[in-house]
Amino acid sequence: MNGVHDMGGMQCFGPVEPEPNEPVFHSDWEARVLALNRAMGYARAWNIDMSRAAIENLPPDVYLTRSYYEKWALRMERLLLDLKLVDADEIAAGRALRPGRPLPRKLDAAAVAAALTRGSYGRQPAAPARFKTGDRVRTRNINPLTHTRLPRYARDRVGTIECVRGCHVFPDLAAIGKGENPQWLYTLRFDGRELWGESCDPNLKVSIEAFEPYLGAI
Amino acid sequence: MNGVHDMGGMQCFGPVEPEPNEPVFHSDWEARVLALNRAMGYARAWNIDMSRAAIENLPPDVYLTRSYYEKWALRMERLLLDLKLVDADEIAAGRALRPGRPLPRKLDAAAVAAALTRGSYGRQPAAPARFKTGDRVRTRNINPLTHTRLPRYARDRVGTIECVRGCHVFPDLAAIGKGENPQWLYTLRFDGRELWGESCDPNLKVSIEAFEPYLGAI
Amino acid sequence: MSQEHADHHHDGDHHGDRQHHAQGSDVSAIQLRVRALESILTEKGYVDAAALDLIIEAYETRIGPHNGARAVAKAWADPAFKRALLDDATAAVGSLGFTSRVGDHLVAVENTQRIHNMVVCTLCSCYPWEVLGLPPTWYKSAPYRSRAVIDPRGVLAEFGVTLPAATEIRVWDSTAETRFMVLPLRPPGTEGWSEQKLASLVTRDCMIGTGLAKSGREMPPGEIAP
Amino acid sequence: MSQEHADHHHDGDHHGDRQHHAQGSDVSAIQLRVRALESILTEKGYVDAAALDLIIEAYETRIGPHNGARAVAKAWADPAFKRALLDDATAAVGSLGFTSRVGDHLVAVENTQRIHNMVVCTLCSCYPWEVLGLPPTWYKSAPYRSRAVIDPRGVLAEFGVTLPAATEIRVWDSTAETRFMVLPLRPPGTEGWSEQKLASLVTRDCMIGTGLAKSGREMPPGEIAP
Repeated sequence: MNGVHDMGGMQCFGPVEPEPNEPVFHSDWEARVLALNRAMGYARAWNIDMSRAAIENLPPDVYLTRSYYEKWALRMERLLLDLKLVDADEIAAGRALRPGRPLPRKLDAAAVAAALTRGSYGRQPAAPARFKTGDRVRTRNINPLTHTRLPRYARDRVGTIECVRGCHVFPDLAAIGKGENPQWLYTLRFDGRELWGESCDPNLKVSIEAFEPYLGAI
Repeated sequence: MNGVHDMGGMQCFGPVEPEPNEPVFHSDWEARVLALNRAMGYARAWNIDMSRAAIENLPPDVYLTRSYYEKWALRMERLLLDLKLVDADEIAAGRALRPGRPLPRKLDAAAVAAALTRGSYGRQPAAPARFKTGDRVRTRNINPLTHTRLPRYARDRVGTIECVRGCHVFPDLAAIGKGENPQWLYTLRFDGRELWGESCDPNLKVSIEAFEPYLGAI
Repeated sequence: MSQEHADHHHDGDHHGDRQHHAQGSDVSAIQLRVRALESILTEKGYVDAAALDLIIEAYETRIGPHNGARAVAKAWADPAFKRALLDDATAAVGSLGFTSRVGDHLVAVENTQRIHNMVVCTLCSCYPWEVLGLPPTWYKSAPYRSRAVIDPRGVLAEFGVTLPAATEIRVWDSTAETRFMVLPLRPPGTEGWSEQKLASLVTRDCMIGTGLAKSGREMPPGEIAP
Repeated sequence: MSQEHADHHHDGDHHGDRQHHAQGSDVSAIQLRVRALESILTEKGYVDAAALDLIIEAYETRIGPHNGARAVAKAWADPAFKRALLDDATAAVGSLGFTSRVGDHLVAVENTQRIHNMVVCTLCSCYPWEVLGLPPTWYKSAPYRSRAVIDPRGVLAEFGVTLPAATEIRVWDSTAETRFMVLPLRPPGTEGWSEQKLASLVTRDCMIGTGLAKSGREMPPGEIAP
């Protein structure tokens, strides 16, 4: 979906403002939201692509004005409701009104160490990689209504394959519950002028991580 | 400026919701804002491109959440302050604290009929038009930090000149107070697939009104 | 909590653009703000309250889609005027003597069995005020401005309009001072109708391209536009 | 009114992304909302409060940029480890035995005199948590996510970093599960320093690419990282 989350190239948001000595969390509730997200992810209630899609589906003004962890909380409520893991009357009541549904796993204290290790998204390839390092490719111009990881600024642009990263879970389909459909993943490097035109800094190079279905031959 | 105002192609804003029997104005203050804008425009306090740029410079969340006429009011305050026609202490006080500065004209009751006629933006050309109907051209990939009327979705795209509209005030420079710099204006028609990729409806054609500096030969 | 939840997060409830009109306490805040602005501008001698009143009165009473409808009806009824309108809408509409005279750069685009035209302004809300009056809120809204150029058939469906897949949808993005109005298809069964009666079939939306002219058969016998 | 004006509309005061953290009455609303959510999820048996506590404790105390700094310092001090890090950062960092073990797909990119690397996630906020901890708010903010790919030198200037025009700026947009950390340039004058002392020069920002490692000369004699 072409949404406000797809921010690359926007110029309207003002300066970057680092916060000196920023704490890990600004409030306890932020920490709880983070931990709840990790626990539900460990439980395999949803996959990471579904959770990214859910945050992108927040209304644009909510996306732009709410804090990071507040968006996580809103996104979690949405996913819980959509997946029927929690019902609307329970959200309204602020407590469970019926037992939970079975989930593949539950994060208990003993599993925390394992849960803190990031999972692997590499998968066995079904076919050889179509491109190799050094190949020139053009990204496709796609505008799906659903989740994609090909940003607008990098669509229909010619770049050079810098690295073949292996075969990974394909977010565009995983996000909509259509399975992992592993695809080859490449680091694709663009000249800044290819992205932003002739007046761009000639010494800018930008890469994206591009799944093979995003790519065509020149 | 690549900003949230440049909305063509976004898919995140939900359905269009027409309001049955919508009144001309929803509140009296909307009417006053409209009239104040017309009066200040007639007075030549600013040009139309400056006023468009000023609304684009509103913070993105303000742009997305405030009503149309509220944005007009905010934009007018901004312009009045920037052009030193009103001072901040006067906005704070809600009344004038010193006399106004001279403006080229003032809209009085007798001038209203003339003021309701839209001005002409056509100007004498300094050079012949570079392109003619039927020419294939590619729009440039420009990303100015200032105002432009070349939308992002139509940059670096090949289209066909459908009509030469004459030579018009060039908004990109007029908006930043650099004069009218008249430029040839064309209706440039794109195939939908050129804009949105191969899965686009083959029977979609979209045109923009494109100033000559936006265009290059293929 | 649940209400906020329901308001913000139901699928498809993208309310980012819902807040078309300031409401409740917002209304009083903006009312006061605009009133103060008018006071300042009046006191500084920049504006004249009587002129403001006249502008508002013109848009509330005399400048509106009935002007465009008159031009469309005349084009349907009078082949010479139709040619003139499509050739130079500024001059043709100017000849009709509306309150808000048309400046330069008005363009009329003709719907045919093969092509359906639709007008948008993706960058702001440019609109042919002189012939259609002030634009409706939906025309100025993010949903319309964003989707008209990428999914015009989806937008048309939200207006209840479905066109054959073979019909070309021609979207005009008003990125300069050119202003567009659509000359809609004349409904069948209206042969011999007066211009005034024809004008009653011409809606604002059909001149933007998000609607079709009303069917002649929908008209109760004898009814004409005000 | 004037305050609102000043807040919202001063030139450059694009506050769209300023509201990094809910404040005031918002805090209590979101606090209650999150507390309710945790109650529901606990009561339904989906989560275990003790496990949540342990996760938070790990991110507050053990998972942070000091881990990445250790890897950088080791790479500076140990050419074999540097080669291993650049060849397979997942394996190399994994050998250091951090609390949050590195999953697959960690990539270290090396700054040189010719190339300066910078990491962003334009679509969300992907970040190498295992080596850098949770990302700072600015990394997740709209200003950084939007401008890092189109104006990285402008962004660097906001961090006080100015690089020669001839230096290539290489921006890595983390659009998949690959995670990037920057191996910054080793500051001059640090020959013979211990890994621990070197690590004290390695800031979080220099591993994201929005900063440079601290100068060895800035260090008071004998000071080392905690």
